[in-house]
Amino acid sequence: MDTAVDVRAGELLPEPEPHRVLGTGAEPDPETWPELYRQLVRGRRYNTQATALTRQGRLAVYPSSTGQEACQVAAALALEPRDWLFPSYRDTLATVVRGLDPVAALGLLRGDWHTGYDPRALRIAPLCTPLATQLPHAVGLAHAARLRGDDVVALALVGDGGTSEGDFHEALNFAAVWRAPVVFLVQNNGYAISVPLAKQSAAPSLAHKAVGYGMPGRLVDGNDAPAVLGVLRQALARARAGGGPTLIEALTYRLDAHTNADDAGRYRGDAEVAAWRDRDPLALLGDELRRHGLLGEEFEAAAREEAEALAAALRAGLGGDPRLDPADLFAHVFAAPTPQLRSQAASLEVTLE
Amino acid sequence: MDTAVDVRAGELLPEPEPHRVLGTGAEPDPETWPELYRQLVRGRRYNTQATALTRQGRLAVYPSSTGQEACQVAAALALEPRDWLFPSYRDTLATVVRGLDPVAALGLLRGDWHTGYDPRALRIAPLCTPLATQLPHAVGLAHAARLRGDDVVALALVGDGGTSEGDFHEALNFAAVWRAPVVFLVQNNGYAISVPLAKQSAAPSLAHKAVGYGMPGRLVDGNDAPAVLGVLRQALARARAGGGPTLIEALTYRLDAHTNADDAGRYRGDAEVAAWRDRDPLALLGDELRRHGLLGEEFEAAAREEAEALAAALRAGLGGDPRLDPADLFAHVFAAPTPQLRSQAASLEVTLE
Amino acid sequence: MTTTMAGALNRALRDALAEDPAVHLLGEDIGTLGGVFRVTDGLAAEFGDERCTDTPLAEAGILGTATGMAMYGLRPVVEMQFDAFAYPAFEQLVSHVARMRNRTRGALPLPLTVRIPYGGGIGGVEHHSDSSEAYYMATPGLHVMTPSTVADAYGLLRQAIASDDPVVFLEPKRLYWAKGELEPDVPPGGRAVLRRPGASATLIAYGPSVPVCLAAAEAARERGWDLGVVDLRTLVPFDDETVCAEVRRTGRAVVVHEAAGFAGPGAEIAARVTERCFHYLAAPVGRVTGFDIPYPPPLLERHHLPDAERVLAAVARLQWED
Amino acid sequence: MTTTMAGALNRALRDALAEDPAVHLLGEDIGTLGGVFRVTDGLAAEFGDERCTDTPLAEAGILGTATGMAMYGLRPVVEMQFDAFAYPAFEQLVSHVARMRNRTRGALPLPLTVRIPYGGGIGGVEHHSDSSEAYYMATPGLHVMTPSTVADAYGLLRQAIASDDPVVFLEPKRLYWAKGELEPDVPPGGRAVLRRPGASATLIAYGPSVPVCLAAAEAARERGWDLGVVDLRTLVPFDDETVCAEVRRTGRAVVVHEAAGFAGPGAEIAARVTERCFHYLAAPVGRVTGFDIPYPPPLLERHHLPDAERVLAAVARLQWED
Ligand SMILES: Cc1ncc(C[n+]2csc(CCOP(=O)(O)OP(=O)(O)O)c2C)c(N)n1
Ligand SMILES: Cc1ncc(C[n+]2csc(CCOP(=O)(O)OP(=O)(O)O)c2C)c(N)n1
Ligand SMILES: [Mg+2]
Ligand SMILES: [Mg+2]
Repeated sequence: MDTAVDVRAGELLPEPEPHRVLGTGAEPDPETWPELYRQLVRGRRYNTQATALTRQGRLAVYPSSTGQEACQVAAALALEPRDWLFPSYRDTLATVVRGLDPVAALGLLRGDWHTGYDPRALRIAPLCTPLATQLPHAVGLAHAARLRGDDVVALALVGDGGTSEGDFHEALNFAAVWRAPVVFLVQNNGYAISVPLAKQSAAPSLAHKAVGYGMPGRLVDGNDAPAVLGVLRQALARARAGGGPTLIEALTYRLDAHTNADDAGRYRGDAEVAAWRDRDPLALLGDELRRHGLLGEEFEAAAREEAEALAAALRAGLGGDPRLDPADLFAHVFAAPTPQLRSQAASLEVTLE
Repeated sequence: MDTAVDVRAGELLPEPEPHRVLGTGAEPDPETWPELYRQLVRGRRYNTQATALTRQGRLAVYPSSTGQEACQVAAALALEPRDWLFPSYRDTLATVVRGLDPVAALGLLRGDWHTGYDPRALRIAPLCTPLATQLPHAVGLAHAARLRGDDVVALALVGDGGTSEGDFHEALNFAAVWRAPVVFLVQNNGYAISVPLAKQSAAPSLAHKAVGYGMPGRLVDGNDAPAVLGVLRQALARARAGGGPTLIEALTYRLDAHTNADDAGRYRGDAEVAAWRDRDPLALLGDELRRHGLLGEEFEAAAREEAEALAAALRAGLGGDPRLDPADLFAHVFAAPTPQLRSQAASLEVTLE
Repeated sequence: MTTTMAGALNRALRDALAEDPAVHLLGEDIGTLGGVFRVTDGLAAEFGDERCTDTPLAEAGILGTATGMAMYGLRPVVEMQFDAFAYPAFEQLVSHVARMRNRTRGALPLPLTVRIPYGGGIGGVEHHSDSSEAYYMATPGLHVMTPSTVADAYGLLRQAIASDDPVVFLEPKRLYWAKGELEPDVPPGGRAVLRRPGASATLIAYGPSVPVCLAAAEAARERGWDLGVVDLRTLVPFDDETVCAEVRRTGRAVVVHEAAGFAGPGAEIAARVTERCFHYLAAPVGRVTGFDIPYPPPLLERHHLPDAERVLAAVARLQWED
Repeated sequence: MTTTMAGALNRALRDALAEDPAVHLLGEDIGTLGGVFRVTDGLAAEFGDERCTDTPLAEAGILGTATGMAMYGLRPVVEMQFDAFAYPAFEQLVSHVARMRNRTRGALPLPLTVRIPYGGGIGGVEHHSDSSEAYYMATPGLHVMTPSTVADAYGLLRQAIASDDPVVFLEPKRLYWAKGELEPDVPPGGRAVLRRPGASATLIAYGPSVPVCLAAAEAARERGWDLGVVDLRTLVPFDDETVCAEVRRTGRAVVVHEAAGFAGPGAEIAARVTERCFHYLAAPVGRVTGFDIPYPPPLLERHHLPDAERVLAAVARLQWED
């Protein structure tokens, strides 16, 4: 019957200003910063190449993460191989940075089978389209791992729009009650397709939702790659140590349209986009590295080259039409096809003969 | 691109201690306090009588609000007749205090038609069983009223368990984004059937969820009737003035089992219940009124008499078996029955002849 | 006036907004953007944000708040962005929208329209091509409409919005850009229409499968079959009269839809037609449907979707020997 | 061993927990309380909170986290407290549980059981008596089982939990306290069972309607009808063989269920039986079902639920003259 409120409340609130590293005079880390930069360059190229391939009809649709590469790269690099990543449809880049074959990562967006890879191989859940529905999966998986005694943390990605869904709420609540080793990274890129954040939420910040579940909320500059990496690593370490979940809001911006099929000019002005271009995550990190003399010409050239190789691999891999076997329509509905499915498969085979 | 966090955040957090009036030395209000007490006495009697009627088979089931009468009574009295009340299955008492016929209010729980009254007459939405699903209704109705320019506020009641549902989240978010004139009152009675709050939420308080939507969260002693009434009135006035929604958490306790069908001994001990009996909302207010000489014997006797009259009305009204017309099964599925329903109605008529 | 189905729907919404101040549109991206299919294009500009509202991204919240608005006397028209994204709102639909009138014995009617783009054939990725009509048909208390022509797109949507009952209004995605004549007067909902008379057998379809059946009927002429095509237009209530009159005349019928066959709409249609026309039938009512599989990847969808070829194969199985 | 259906289910869960450490139960009030129907009674005490977990009150969260647990290799068994309270989890069920294996081409199987008490006849208030099986049948990727006997309650639930596919396991509420013999070996899921042979006509039922049909068959003897009763046991996959063998023998059939008739389970059953047995049928397959209405108030439910009387009236309509 003690009705006084838990004193931890204050500690769970986000800092008043988003966490930043770049431009704060912080000492650069020669281990991680150049690597982050190299991946950002690759990531940007991946985005531009994939977008270009939609124009050539080699990809059906591509939700670009241009402008959000710092979040994508940091998310992938913060994880251990034994951890699990739960991406949304916009997070192909994070899966590629984690090591997924760049062509396989695009299967879904190419019109091929929904998940072009074995999720268990690199511990990457299927790219998830129904918003926020992947969040309870991440919680359940993390909880299961903990029950098994495995040292596994799950990192789940979601957009600002996705935080409005009931599944977001239920997932965070389960995570907190179960103290599951899971970290939620909201990439707040300002829009859900055309809908700006102001129509999505009236909260001081999305990170302020955390205290309502009893977990810490962190706010970070999502275009500051070392900052995102740092905050993620802290949260993952906390989860690993049994400290439970964290909600992180990364403030970033989607420089491209929602997908190649979207016309962003309908809902936002050039000035807004230009202002965010000035805070390009590549430039922010590149400039700082250069200022510290940590970005040799050789390194930059190698990064560019690698990026071009990635783009070339994409072009090559997506050059032909994938060949899908219609018989596969029936192969994986169940562990073993039912009599009904067997007869439907047979009927299709007849038609195709 | 201003990324600094809204400074209002602090104002949206609940007070560290639940708001209390009784026992704080506050001056009693001779207008409201005796009326609150009178209603508490009626309310308690309503609860005990309804529960007794389940034992006699006159009611199929009754989720009692014994112990929560302060919340029930305050909720009803805080509203203007033009406002709307959105009750859950446990809130029959609130509907009765608002003026609903006490027998009609129990239709659902008697096995009769789901809503035994016209919701528009007293502006009381149907008693809602699927948890938290009434909350978006309250938001939508309040929003509609505001769009129409009507001075109407909606008050929605929900339990601590109900706050875990996705609909709770979505409703509060819509309310805040739309600045809808709606107030959410969580009656935190410590349990969702058998599940204690600690398994439901890890938050410092449920009122801490408010900041995550950008609305104020208030914490109140739910057994302190003047305190609940005061906090509700403030929140309703704020909503009426265009200030938007408020989330209020009232800390209270369900002294009875979940329903008459539940065996509370399976999940909680007598000591816990006894401790809460010591904070009985009737006793708390009654004692204080007596201390101030505001509860004359005559008044007490009249209150008891009224309560007995209510109980007698219940017994009388629920004495017989309600007579339902099977033809009504088909009458209100649509505005006009479809040909299919007409023929099904006809077939049933034949069977019954 | 010639327009697309999307254009006709847009026009229906505009006219409804203009005529009745109680009409309010709610949905994701329906305001500034005009909807991902542009069905609400220009409406926020013309009628303001409060009549055509970009909501937060939460389907249960959209349908739940719309329910509250309808309880207050408004006539909300909700857009679900895609078929599969209506599922989060399922509880609100089944437990409240479909039951509010009944639960309150008529005191709280629920005049609410839920627009859902549905079906495949547009190369959509996972969760963007479901045919979910069986769920709505199996939920007592809902009307279910689905147009196959531009005229019905306008006419039925106007009727849906004017209805005092909740209507699930299913818009066949792949017909959004199909052109046709907009005529304000169409037969009332609940009535099927014979799109093409035919003496040999009757094809029964709705929404996206009507053009497939018309094409099949055209192709059938070469094989000597004169196939009629009934467009149901409304799945609930079902027009037994029109459908059975045709089937009794031809004695043979095939139901065609994209949804999975097992427990799909065709099951009910075949069952009720059989119940009513048993002694007229030369063969069991055929069903040509999507397979009993989750919607396939776009590159395989053509195998899954009924086409004229599969319709004709089913017609051929209608026991012509006897 | 004689026990109740609730007891048999409890035993099945206990044995599964004991045999396979991957089995975990999740649900509302399933721990300390043992479930509102006591199906999980004693399991938290015996296996601990982590094997039998009282979750927060959020059905999508329950099914969604269970999905994640299954992705990690566990075998979650979820309890939805009542039929209508499974609707909030509908998106997780349809868009994920049913599709995970298919979406990943077999890489991520989803061995998960969703237990749902369903159906009426217990005097439950609104939302506590839905027969929602049509929704699950219409969702490719799910197995759907429902026992009508104590032995099947045990046997089928064990099979469901052992299955590498997701199973919606529907428990007929009003049979929870029905008694019977617990036998560990029952026919496999996917197989229907002839509960009573009969020469005149075949009653096809499942779950709560099986006892109704057995009673009807008993009563029919007086009227000179020898009715067989097939218990489907599994709605997906459907046992065409057993059902059609019977119907071909008798030439007459009636499907019985509590769910609404329109687009209900009986539609599929009638349609597929007709497709396969057309020339054996003396009359169209009859359907005795709940009306096409939201579930009625308890005091009227007896009119809504099929009883022996209505079953026999349907049998009488099976055109015995010719
Ligand atoms: C449940 C659900 N509703 C609607 C959609 C359609 N949709 C796809 S992306 C999107 C916007 C998502 O915005 P946000 O969460 O901010 O992520 P972002 O696209 O900005 O990365 C919408 C509405 C969906 N995928 N799932
Ligand atoms: C969506 C949904 N899930 C489950 C239930 C079953 N149920 C009825 S009451 C209840 C507990 C509710 O607890 P709480 O919200 O704290 O309200 P209280 O009963 O304490 O007033 C549950 C689980 C329901 N009614 N609705
Ligand atoms: Mg976004
Ligand atoms: Mg409670």
